[in-house]
Amino acid sequence: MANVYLIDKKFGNNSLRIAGQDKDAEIVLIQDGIYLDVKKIENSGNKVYAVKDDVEKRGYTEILSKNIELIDYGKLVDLILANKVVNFA
Amino acid sequence: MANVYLIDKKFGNNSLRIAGQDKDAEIVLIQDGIYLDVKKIENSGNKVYAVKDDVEKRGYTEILSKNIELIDYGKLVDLILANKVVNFA
Amino acid sequence: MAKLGILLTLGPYQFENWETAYNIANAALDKGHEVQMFLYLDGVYNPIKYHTFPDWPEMPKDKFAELVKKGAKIIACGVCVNARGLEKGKDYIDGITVGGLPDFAQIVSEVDSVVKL
Amino acid sequence: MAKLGILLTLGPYQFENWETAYNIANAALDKGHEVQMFLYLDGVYNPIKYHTFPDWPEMPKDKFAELVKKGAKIIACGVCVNARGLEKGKDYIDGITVGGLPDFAQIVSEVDSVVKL
Amino acid sequence: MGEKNVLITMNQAPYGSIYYTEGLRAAVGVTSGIDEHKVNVVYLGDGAYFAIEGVDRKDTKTYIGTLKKAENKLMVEKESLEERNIEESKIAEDIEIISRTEVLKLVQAADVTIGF
Amino acid sequence: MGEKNVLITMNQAPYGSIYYTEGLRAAVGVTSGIDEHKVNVVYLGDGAYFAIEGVDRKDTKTYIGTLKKAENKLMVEKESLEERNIEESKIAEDIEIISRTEVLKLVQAADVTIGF
Repeated sequence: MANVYLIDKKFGNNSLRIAGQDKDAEIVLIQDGIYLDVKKIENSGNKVYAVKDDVEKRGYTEILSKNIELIDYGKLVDLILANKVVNFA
Repeated sequence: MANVYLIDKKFGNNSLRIAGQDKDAEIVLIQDGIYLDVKKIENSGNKVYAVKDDVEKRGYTEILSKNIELIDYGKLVDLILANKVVNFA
Repeated sequence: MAKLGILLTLGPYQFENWETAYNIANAALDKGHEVQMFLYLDGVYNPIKYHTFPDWPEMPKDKFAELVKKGAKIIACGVCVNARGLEKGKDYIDGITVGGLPDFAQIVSEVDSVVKL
Repeated sequence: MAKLGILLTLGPYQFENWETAYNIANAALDKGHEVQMFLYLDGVYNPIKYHTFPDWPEMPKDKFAELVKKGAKIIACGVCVNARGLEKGKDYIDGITVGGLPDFAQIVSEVDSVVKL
Repeated sequence: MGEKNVLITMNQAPYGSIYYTEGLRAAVGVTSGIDEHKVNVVYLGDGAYFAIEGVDRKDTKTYIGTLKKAENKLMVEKESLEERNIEESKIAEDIEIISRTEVLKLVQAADVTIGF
Repeated sequence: MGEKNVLITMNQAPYGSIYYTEGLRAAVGVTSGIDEHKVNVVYLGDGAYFAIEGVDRKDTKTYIGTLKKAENKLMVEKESLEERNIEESKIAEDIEIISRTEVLKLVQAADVTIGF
């Protein structure tokens, strides 16, 4: 079971610094959280997701790091229910 | 007539960088804006004020830079009406 | 089938949280999961039944009505409702209950995961 | 005597802007200035007359009523009012007008300074 | 007091809050009174994300159309783009890129600056 | 599912928004059901400003009293204080200063973490 961090931009700094130390972290960027710089987290090997709808309406599909997996709400629900949720939104 | 910048923390970075270039700037820190680091502005010689009530309820009176003048709402109104207001809240 | 709890603290329109809350709840219901939502602070503005905005085909309250219809249990914080002048939710869409934080504590007890927005 | 315009975009309780708006408006009125306020977006939630919160001696709506009594002209954005389900301000305290952005344009014309919160 | 020069700054990222569109509605609104105020719109800080070409403009296109017809300009601060690593080639054609110094000039020329 | 271990993080500065007090009300509320969940509260980022000694606690003292009586802890992250140049001597006595590593341990030990 992973620790799924749901992260919006407002709480981005606080949450990414903790998640970056957590080997069991999986990150889901939601809302303006998709603008966050998560290079350090990617390098730590932790999985990073972003909500597809949130990325697309912001015109960010081509700009977002290719290492970030875009997911729909169905997949987000699967992640939320199969893991422990750490809310930073 | 000065340019009175009313600054809350949320818009702090955007506004201080502009105000820092403005020789006619006077800064008023309101709400969470009192937490902003305004050392650069102080060094530029521009006047910095903070709303007394906002500072006091945050327990920040002793922590705030002594170069920042605490003002009440009456003085704030005087500043607002005698000058041009640049709103960053 | 699992149980999902959602704590929503912001109102319609102004911030995006209500949309994300709806989208997550809706996807969970479509997958056959149970959804329990607690409306806290400005979250209590979401189910006011008179929302009208000319350019939009669907109002926020319609989205919440859809969740109720699909079986979501939605409870609003009564202290927040009355503080905001919504008089015990007199103008709420059908199916929204007005309760208190012990209801949220109960949601925390019952669900598999909690999402806060 | 001068004229002050205030644009308020956030509601009661959740964010501090309504308090700052009240404090600035109140100080201006006490100094004999004219105050015109436009309630935009969530700002339209402020004058709902049924605010009740057990621990507080005065509700946000009481503060706005005080401003009205002292002569402030307060106009709420009608599109925002109806979008939020407040039905033309049916539950507003006395003295609040429901209007539109042209009223805000008019405030910008008339006043010496505009404060946005 | 008559016609005024109003500068609207947009400081918040699109979609997280409604200001990205309601700030523009206010900008249009400011031009809608008896006095036709002049309005400029400049994107600063996280507001700069709105200037990206592919941003969905479903909610904003009418306001942008109205502003452009009346020759009001939309601008984005170059430094805000740089700080966010947004390449200038990614910016929508109808939004002009200006420097922070030019933003200051707009502030100084305006009668009032309103930040959303 | 029964009793749970809940971690509340407080991420926003006092007074700019109501979360500084309503987050605590929620923390108390979480302990108020039939199942008495365990609740810890930790101040992170700008939330750390609440930990300063002189902050007005008019709205929060009842909640803090209730939490302390039930042996729920209030903590603030050391790194958040450092980043804001807040000296540890300025921190209220009843708020424990812990490291980011300890915050991570609290997150890992909690069944759910809720950020206000």
